[in-house]
Amino acid sequence: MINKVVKNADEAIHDIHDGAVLMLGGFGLCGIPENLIAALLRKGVKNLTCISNNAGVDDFGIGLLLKTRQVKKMISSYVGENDEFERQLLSGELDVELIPQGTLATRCMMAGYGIPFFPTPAGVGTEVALGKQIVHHKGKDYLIEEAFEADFALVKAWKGDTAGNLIYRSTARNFNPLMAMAGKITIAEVEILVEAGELDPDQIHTPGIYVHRIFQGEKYEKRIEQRTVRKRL
Amino acid sequence: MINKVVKNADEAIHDIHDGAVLMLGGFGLCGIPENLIAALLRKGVKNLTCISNNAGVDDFGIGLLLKTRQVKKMISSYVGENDEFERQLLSGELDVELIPQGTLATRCMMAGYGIPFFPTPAGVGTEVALGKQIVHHKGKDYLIEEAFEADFALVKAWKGDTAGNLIYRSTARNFNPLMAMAGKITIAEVEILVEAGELDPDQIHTPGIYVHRIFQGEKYEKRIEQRTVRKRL
Amino acid sequence: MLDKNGIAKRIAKEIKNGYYVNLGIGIPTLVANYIPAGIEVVLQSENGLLGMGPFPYEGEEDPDLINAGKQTVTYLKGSAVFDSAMSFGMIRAQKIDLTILGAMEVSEYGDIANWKIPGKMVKGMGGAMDLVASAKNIIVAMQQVNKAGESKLLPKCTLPITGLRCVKKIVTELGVYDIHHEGGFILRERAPGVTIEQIQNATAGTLIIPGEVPEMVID
Amino acid sequence: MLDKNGIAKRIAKEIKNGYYVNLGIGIPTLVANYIPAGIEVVLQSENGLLGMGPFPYEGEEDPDLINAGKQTVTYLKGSAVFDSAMSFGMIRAQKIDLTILGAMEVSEYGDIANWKIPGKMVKGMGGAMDLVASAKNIIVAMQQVNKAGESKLLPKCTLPITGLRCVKKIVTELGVYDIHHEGGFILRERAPGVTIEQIQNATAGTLIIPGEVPEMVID
Repeated sequence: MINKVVKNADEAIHDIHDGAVLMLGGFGLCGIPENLIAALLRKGVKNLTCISNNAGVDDFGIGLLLKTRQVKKMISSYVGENDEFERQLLSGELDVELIPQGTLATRCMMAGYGIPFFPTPAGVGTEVALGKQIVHHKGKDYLIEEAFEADFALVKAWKGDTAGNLIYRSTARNFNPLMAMAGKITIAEVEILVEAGELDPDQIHTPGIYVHRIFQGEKYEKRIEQRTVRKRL
Repeated sequence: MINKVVKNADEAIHDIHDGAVLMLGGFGLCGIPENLIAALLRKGVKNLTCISNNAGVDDFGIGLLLKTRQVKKMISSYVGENDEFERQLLSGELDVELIPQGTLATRCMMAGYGIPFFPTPAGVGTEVALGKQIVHHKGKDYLIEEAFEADFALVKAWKGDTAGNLIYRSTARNFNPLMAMAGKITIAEVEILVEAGELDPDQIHTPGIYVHRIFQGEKYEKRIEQRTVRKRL
Repeated sequence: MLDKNGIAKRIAKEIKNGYYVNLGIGIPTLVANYIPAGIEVVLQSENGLLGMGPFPYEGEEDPDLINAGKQTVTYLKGSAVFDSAMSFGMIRAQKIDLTILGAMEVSEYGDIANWKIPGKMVKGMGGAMDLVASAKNIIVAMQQVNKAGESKLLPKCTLPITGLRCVKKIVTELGVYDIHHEGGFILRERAPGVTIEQIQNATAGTLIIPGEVPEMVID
Repeated sequence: MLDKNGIAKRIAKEIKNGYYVNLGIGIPTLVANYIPAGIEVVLQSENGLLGMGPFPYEGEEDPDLINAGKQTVTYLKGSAVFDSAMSFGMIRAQKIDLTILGAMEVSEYGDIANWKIPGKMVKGMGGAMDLVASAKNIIVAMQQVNKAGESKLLPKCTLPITGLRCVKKIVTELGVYDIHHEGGFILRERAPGVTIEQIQNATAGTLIIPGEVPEMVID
């Protein structure tokens, strides 16, 4: 089987250049590529366009890259919980494109499926529709949305094998498998890296063909954004 | 959790009516809903439209329904290996629509994803393109294909739970999860039916929301179409 | 007049056995607490979870298991996980029986505005536009009057729209309303102790009163 | 002149380390037997399998594990299974590096006909139209001359088309050809013992001979 393993996050992102368009998996702080974000910080690449459902918080996730002003543009569905983000947005330092969450997810998926555009009812009659083609089909209006094109997809999985096959855990799956399919180059960090053959072929969420580089991440913090609990009776 | 269990195949198909449009999972004879096909034979419903990648063989799979002339129209990508099929086609008793396999799969998926049409390059410049809209996008031509609409989807999974969650085994997966998403009413037969809670939420291929009825099938034959082996050295 | 929990309680009565339900943030979340016994319901969270369970016991939080509000939650028996494209796929394909959302404004045609206030920091629409564009059955849970004392049931939305002609029913502190397909809020029930006059004063859009309007029963 | 295995052997030399490859039915299937040592390749089968292994040992056939030719096969270490939509998704998105197909006819523009003969029972295109419409690198493995002695390398296909301008390279019993983007079969190699004249006689479309044409080396 083809071996996709690289040594670490720094080697994995060696060719990410200033101005690159990146996809970053995760929903809130759940399932984000922590090690790859740290490596981007170390490398200091600038003018990044980040396609990611959220923008992290001030001191974690993509928020870290905002602090160092490495991000030129965010393409997201929801960007709350981030003061530095708000400051840069209001001052005009940061460009933000807000798109509906389902449209964001589907634009990733369609890239992976080689379908260049698709209709969705989300956003019809709203400012999201401005400048977009509207198609009437069987009594309903749809916006035509395009598949994303991204230079690199940075994803986080739970388990992966040396052939690049990935398995996600619980709702840390979210956008990760969609972005994994969509990147021109897809880089996966995993909590547990195993030899090819150790994963059940039926349980693989992302087949290795989509993954160009894989490595085992370190020191996962996996921060919780809203810790909600109930009391034991 | 909502309980989707019905007693058996006959109960599961009680409301399938003459003239219904059905999707039937499977690739060749692999992963076909054997028990549901047998129940359709017993019920004797006629004038069925069957969306299925293949048409079975003379004495198994959809071939059984062809023999009893219950099928009015087949929508498939490949219909070899079936003499009765050929006879009915040539005599004009059976209507056949041949469509590319990837288009067939994607038309099912899109129905499940609520996307009413999509572009694909498959079939451009061929007779498949006749009467279809052609769109030029970024230097390439695409046919516009529509999501399927099916009254019932009949699928076969390996394991299922009472909530309708399904797990497929190996390449018996094929069209089954796509059709499961696409049916107005989806009926699943499984080899092993377990209580809700016994399947790992991360390993479920078809979430129960797509499945309206589920039952444990009996006496699976799982016939092999091309038995190819190698000799032990 | 109802408090938030009263609104949630009243909405819970709309939930039928076997429903798949998506609950928005705010009052809608409270609805989960009032689902009647004997009613089997599956909650969908659009980040990729069917069968959302209650918050975990202290010390059992799993950072990988959250809901669309980014809160730690738990599985139930029969839960399933999937990616965000499948999640919005099932929303778009109308597999969700009932969607309960908050709103800033609703128009008498069922238009909804709930994502953006001009001049304020815009955080994004999240999944709201997808939900309202596709859901076959949307109930809005909201306060009928804003802090400035102005009605949020309007002839036409003044805030940026989230979706057109999508709301079917509204439950507020004052009453229950259906949307008339030619425009208008049809008053179906009054909250306990609330008069038609109070409701009229709190409704800027067309109010349609179909004869006798019963007082709601929520317990 | 090459036999079927010779054609397969020659095509195997086009496979590079790290390739994902889809092999059609017929001669293409034989290519798997000649992949050079040290070259890591993953075979995709469009019914939903990456990492297709050899046929099972007798008695170990699994009816749930088949390839696109409906033959029983096996897993390798690192195999993955997926549904048919993802399978054709990865084909459409050009994740497959090389596609090897049989053909009934190829035109000098790279059009291919391989699914239907008028007057004969039509069995269907299966995945062929998806493959040829999307693959970035298609090699056709075929006999250059049909049973009636007529060339299958034509100015224009006479049979119903499977896809337009998609074939990049052709390997036959007589030679190796690239398609010229303005039309024409560029002769790259002659099969052992075959003359240019023989090739010219077996090519109905424009044959382009770029100076000296080497004899192929296949072992």
